Amino acid sequence: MSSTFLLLLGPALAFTATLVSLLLASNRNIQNYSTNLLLVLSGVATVISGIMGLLAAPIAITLPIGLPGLPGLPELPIHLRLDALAGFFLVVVGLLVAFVAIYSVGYIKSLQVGRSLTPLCVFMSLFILGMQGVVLADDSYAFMICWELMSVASYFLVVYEHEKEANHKAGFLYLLMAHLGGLLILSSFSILFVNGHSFEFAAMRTAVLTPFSASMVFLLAGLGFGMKAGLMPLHVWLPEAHPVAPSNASALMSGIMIKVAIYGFLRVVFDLVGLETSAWWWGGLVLAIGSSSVVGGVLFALQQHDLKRLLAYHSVENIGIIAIGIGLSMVFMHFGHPSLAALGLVAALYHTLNHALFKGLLFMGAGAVLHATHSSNMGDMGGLIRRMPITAALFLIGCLSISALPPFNGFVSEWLTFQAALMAPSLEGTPLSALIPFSAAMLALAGALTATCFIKVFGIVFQGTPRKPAAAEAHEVDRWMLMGMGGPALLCILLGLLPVYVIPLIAMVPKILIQNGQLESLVQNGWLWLTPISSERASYSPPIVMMAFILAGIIAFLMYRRGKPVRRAALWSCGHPHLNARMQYTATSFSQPLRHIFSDIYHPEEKNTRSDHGHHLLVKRVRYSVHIRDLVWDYLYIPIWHLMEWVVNGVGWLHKQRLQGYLTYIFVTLLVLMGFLI
Amino acid sequence: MNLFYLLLGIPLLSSGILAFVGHARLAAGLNIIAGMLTFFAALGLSFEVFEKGTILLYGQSFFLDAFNVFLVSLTAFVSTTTAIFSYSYMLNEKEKSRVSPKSLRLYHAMFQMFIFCMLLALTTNNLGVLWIALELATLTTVLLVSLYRTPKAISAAWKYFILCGVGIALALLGTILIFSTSSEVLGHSNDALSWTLLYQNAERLSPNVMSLAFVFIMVGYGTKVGLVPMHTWLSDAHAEGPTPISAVLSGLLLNVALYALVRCKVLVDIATKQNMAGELMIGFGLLSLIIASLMLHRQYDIKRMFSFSSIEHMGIMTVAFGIGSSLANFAALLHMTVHSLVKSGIFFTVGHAVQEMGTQSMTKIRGLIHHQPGIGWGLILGTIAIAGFPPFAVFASEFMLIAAALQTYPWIVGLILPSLVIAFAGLFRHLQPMVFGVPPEECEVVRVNMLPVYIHLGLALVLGLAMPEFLADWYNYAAIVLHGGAQ
Amino acid sequence: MSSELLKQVMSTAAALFLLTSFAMLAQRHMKALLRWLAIQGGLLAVTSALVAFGAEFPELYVSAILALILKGILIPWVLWKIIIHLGVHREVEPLVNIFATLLIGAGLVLFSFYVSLPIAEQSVLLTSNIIAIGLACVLISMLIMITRSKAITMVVGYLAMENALFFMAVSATYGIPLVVEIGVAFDVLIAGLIFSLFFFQIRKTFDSLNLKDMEIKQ
Amino acid sequence: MNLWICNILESIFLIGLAPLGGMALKKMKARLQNRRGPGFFQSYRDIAKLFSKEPILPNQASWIFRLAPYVIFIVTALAVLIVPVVLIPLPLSAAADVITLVGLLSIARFFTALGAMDTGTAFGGMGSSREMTLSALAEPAMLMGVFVLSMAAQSTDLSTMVAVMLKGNLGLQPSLVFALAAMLIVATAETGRIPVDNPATHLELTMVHEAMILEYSGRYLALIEWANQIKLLLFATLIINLFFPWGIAIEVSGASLLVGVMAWILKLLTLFGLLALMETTMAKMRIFRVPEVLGLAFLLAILGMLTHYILEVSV
Repeated sequence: MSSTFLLLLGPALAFTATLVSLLLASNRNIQNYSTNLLLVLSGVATVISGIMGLLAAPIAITLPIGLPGLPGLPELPIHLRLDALAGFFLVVVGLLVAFVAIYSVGYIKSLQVGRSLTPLCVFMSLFILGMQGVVLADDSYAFMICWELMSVASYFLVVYEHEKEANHKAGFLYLLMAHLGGLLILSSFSILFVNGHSFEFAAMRTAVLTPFSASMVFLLAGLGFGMKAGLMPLHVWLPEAHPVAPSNASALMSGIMIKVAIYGFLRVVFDLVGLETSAWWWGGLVLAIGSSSVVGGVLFALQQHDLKRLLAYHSVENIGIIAIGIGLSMVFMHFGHPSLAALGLVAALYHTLNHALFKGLLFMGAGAVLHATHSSNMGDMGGLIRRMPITAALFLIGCLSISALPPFNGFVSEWLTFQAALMAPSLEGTPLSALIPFSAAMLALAGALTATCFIKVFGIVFQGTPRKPAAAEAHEVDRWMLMGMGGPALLCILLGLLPVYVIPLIAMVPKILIQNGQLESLVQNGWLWLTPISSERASYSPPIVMMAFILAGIIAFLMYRRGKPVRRAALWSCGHPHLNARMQYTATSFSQPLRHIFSDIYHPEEKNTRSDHGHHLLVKRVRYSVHIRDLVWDYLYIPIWHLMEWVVNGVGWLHKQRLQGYLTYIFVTLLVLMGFLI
Repeated sequence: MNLFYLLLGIPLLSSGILAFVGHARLAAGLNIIAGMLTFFAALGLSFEVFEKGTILLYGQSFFLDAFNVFLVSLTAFVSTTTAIFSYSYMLNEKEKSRVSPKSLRLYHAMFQMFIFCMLLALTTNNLGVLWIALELATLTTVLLVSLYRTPKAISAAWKYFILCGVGIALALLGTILIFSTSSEVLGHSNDALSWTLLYQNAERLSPNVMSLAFVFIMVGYGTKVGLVPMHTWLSDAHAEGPTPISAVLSGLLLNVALYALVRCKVLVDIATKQNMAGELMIGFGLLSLIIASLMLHRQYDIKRMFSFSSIEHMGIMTVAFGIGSSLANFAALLHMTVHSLVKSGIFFTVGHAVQEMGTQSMTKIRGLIHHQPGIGWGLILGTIAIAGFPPFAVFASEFMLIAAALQTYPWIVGLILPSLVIAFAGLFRHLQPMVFGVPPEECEVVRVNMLPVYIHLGLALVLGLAMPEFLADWYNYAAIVLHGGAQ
Repeated sequence: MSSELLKQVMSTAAALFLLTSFAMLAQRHMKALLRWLAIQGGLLAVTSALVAFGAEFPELYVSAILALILKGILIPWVLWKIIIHLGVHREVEPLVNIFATLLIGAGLVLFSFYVSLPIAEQSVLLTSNIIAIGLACVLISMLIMITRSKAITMVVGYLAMENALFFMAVSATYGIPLVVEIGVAFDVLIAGLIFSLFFFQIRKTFDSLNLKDMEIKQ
Repeated sequence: MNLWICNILESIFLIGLAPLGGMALKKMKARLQNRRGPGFFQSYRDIAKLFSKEPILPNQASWIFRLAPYVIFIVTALAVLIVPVVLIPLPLSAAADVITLVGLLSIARFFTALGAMDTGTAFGGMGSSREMTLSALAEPAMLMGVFVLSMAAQSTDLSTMVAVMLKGNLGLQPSLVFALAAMLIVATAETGRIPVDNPATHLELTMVHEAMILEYSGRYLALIEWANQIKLLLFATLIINLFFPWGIAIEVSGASLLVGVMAWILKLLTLFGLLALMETTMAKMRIFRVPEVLGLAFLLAILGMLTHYILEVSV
């Protein structure tokens, strides 16, 4: 009873938050505090129930709502179930929800007064409710309802500031792709339904699928969930929607919503279909898509000058890393290496958790910066480290984590992924074994490019001198926002240092998804060592690395104390009298070498304009601007759009006839139908 | 059987009375009361059917079974809420002097007359009377569509009149053909057109004649349903008439026409012992779905756009009825209900939005959420509901439809899914700028009554999230009745 | 009347009916068109009466009278008055060449014949292959509507279609039940009234009865 | 326990020797160019002098600027701890494998670049932009090169890898040739040697690493310079011990350690000789030619991996 209660507590609190924010709309402050504090509680409850799901036996409950008595089918109340997979994702969701809700208290306070908060609060709560519901759902109807609730609610968050045209364009694209994805997922469920004769997951699990329908389910689910997750050719909504949403919403969307899509994929492909029926190319496809996302995401991220857009592209990259882990797991499973498959899955899940934390942190940081400078263009920032020292420090932790630098958490999960990839020789000459090193190479390339990208971000945004007056007058954000960012930052460090405590929990997931997927070796050598296969093979001990760090740090500190005091002086300017902020490197100039190197991918549209004082040598002003278009747009989406417009025009012409023309349609239809009878 | 008297009597009587009531508020009020009384009668009847099963009245003249009594209550309900909406709407129109008192009298009288026709069409047991009632409904709505007497309205009404006239004449031909074979079985009398008797003796009807008859009925009633390519009247009629009429046309008349089609389809399927009629319906349904989805992209007029959305949804229902398994029938019935509720709700909002902005052109409507949040939110929530997002029940029915289609005709899913996405894109690309953004200068605040909208959307929500048990049983029962052909 | 004789009479009536349809299809003049419509209505009435007499269906006398009054006299007369009043009694402008139209009409007859073959083989009704003629007449009436550009010709086509329907009902099944028949006739009457109303409205708002002028631009 | 002490001593040995190593290279180069070159202990003198000087900070500099040199030095020193120099097995190389090594080096680079960005000068931005661009290509190439070895040795643990290589059953494998070529190119880039970068110049158009540390002075500069010299030695050690592990000590005994040290010095000098020769005969490349070379290294490493699969695993 109490476990049921706990399971429902998180969603119930989120639902209460929805109602409360509707009812208390009259007072902004009360509305803000009550909604967000309820959401914090909801997040905490979700984490607790998630941990319970990881540790305890699965719990299933049914709610007395839903579709009763469909013809020839069992009743369809809403089924919920908490198992290890759901539990893990509940922890991810709950953690970030709690932190973001704390952050939101401060963030919402700082929003402009003229705008109603109700849509923001209501849809935020519904969004969270939807995500919790997706993870808990145990029948396809409940799953789809929660899934679409999540999509629609987040759509309203994207268009919250709806006066700007960019916002509703992004919202449109987002909802369109969400709808398409939802329908694809729905059809994959429908195939399972036809074979399992019930909408319940329990029946779908036992359904026997033909190889063809199993592959169809895999493809449809992969496309549908991939669209939400933002895998490479399907990612286009992500860099549009995330920048325009309020920052707390984009933290949740990028931090956990795309992870919920990963959950859905795991649930359908690993759990419902089962990897036993998988075809050999499934894993390969996931690997290939993952690799393209990893590299594509980071390459396009590098060329962005909008901070949140850049972060959005990095989500594409990180989802790619997760996909590589999952793909490895699928490949290993198909070729009969369950424990390696478990390793790949653990790597993917660990990265899921890590990415949720550091991407949430970075988006919250971006929100703080945005709030301070009123711009998300990095070209308007600079020198914020002096005005916002704590935000800068927390943001730096996020940057280090996402760049996969030891001893932070991003490194651990990438390390595990590399370890799984390096086990490719055990596949022995299968067609995919050559693909895996290639994925590893892409992963390595992306890791280095990510570091480059975040040097750029941190350097341009926080360092140097302010480029705009707003940046010069920026001020530190309030305590709520700092607390909201502090939590994930702390966890980034802890998860980087103590993976050995976390991984046994995560390893509960492969235990239920992968038969014989045992991972004892991973942590068998005590709390200090992470050994994926065996200690001879590879090991990593973040605490020792950290201890060495600290030791060396102490020595350095002593040196520092003994050293001479420093003197401050003006920057040496090569004799130029007026150094100013505009002489700094900008985001565009920083990424110029890479733009040059990868110009075949970027197709940069460069524009140089110069004006002079009557003679071409007397230059008055030189302007350089560059625009990078997403390749996928040009080669995939725009042709599709053109094709559709063409068809639409044709159909439109059919509707521009005279009355006699319309009568002719009826007449001809009649004749044709009668002709069929002959 | 007093309730049945009331059901048909109230609309007929009030139509007569309202023709003479010149006082605008009084007439609108009476209209609402008449609607409510009819609705209560319908409710009473449906409980009776629920308890006792199919009821036959006056010999074989009228009958009520699960299928039609459900449509009767739906019709009565939506007509009541439409009457409520039309109260504020028509008063606004009158203030702007878009309608004369004389037209207003005509409007109220014809409104009730139209309700009467639909109830008659639904309850009659005679295929001939069904035809008469549908034709009469067309004629009354022709008058309503041309109510504003603008050139566009006249032109639209004329188009509606001719196309539906021809269409429904073809349906009469089909009916005659059915009669020609059934009179050999059931004798040359009214019985030979009585649906219950036909249904019992369907196996003895000539399959060849029934096939030919169904071709005519398909084209004929299909015109009225608004199936492509016979749909061309629909958008004009919706766009140019008063909005309450657009709401009932979309929400009710199309249903009734589809009802007629489905009744005949069941007969034909039994007679021909194959699913020829069903497959024909699937074909037309898919065509409507695809073409209407594409057409949604090319709209400039807000009411015209939503009328194409109606065509799209009638296509979905036609496909579902065409598939004909009990799950598909369940889906179709649910879709019919929710589409009526949501679409009429959308038309209510659209009506107010048009009054607020003073134009039907979508390029000029901007910033509804800013200006009158109730209208803006109503419109966007309604569109989200009609586009098939859960937890609104349109999703539930599409969900079941896709499952049912995969069971029997998997390939059509490949056509349904893209069309749904295209349709959604079409709706939303126009909707978003209207709802969001900054309102134009010249818009004015109008008196609105959003209650019917929220009732409709609320019902759609309840149906999707927690469908009451008795309603599900009811659909189930109706789905089995329709599935009779295969039993 | 013996069934053989009745069959012959009916066949003759059907042939005549088809002839009237073709005559209307070939007409250029509005007045002549209306005359043919009236003749067709009269023919319908006569056929009904013959069937009533021959097959001993007294009900059909009622429909014969209805047809005579409504279709033979009333509606053509009203339309006549209207065209005189509106001054549109001149030439009808066909959208398609008349000869081509006639050719299509002939094709339609052939088509209807093939369509109704399986029915004629199976049905026990003695008048069954008249269905082909009836079908052809319905299709030809639709052709009239499609190929003429004026509102009134459209109405004439529509009425011709109703006539063909009634003819089919009478000839193929000895008429439909009386209730239905009266209802249909009532509807047609109202339709006729609305038509007339419309002509004045259209005239008032568009200054022409030419359908070209009243297209709605999508 | 002995191993632990040896591990630490070995690292201190290498760290202490780093300035000398750098100077040895300089000296060789000078001799090849018919110059005498500075004295062997010039580097120690430089570092000592820098430590004793008063550091001057630009006004704009934030705490990152001051933190960076320490981080760079510490991280590089840590990297030394896990690389076998004269002895295997190293206990600490279990704490951090070769992937971590790459990670540690990239921390150093990360902070160098952040320090450069801190003052907001054009030089700093240029330096870090170039450095990060080059390393973005060099790092994956290095990782892939190491992976070829890891796959062959079935381990990412440096000690184990060296041990496996030492057993010699992997002596002549085609994949290793590719890996070695890749690693050599990467090492030149990572340590900022000609033809990628010229450590001896302050010409603004060509400098990469120097541009990043222009604003540093005093002990900060000393730490960075020292770390750089360590890095050079580290890379050299890594290459010679991974590809040519002959003579490395496999037990803690005086004799074998001595042989280990001698072998190491010998191999190191050979490598430095080659490097000096190369630096003398080649000119620095245009900055945009470098990525092509690094891309080549990356491709070589991938090819190495594929050859490993095609020729070695499937047999």
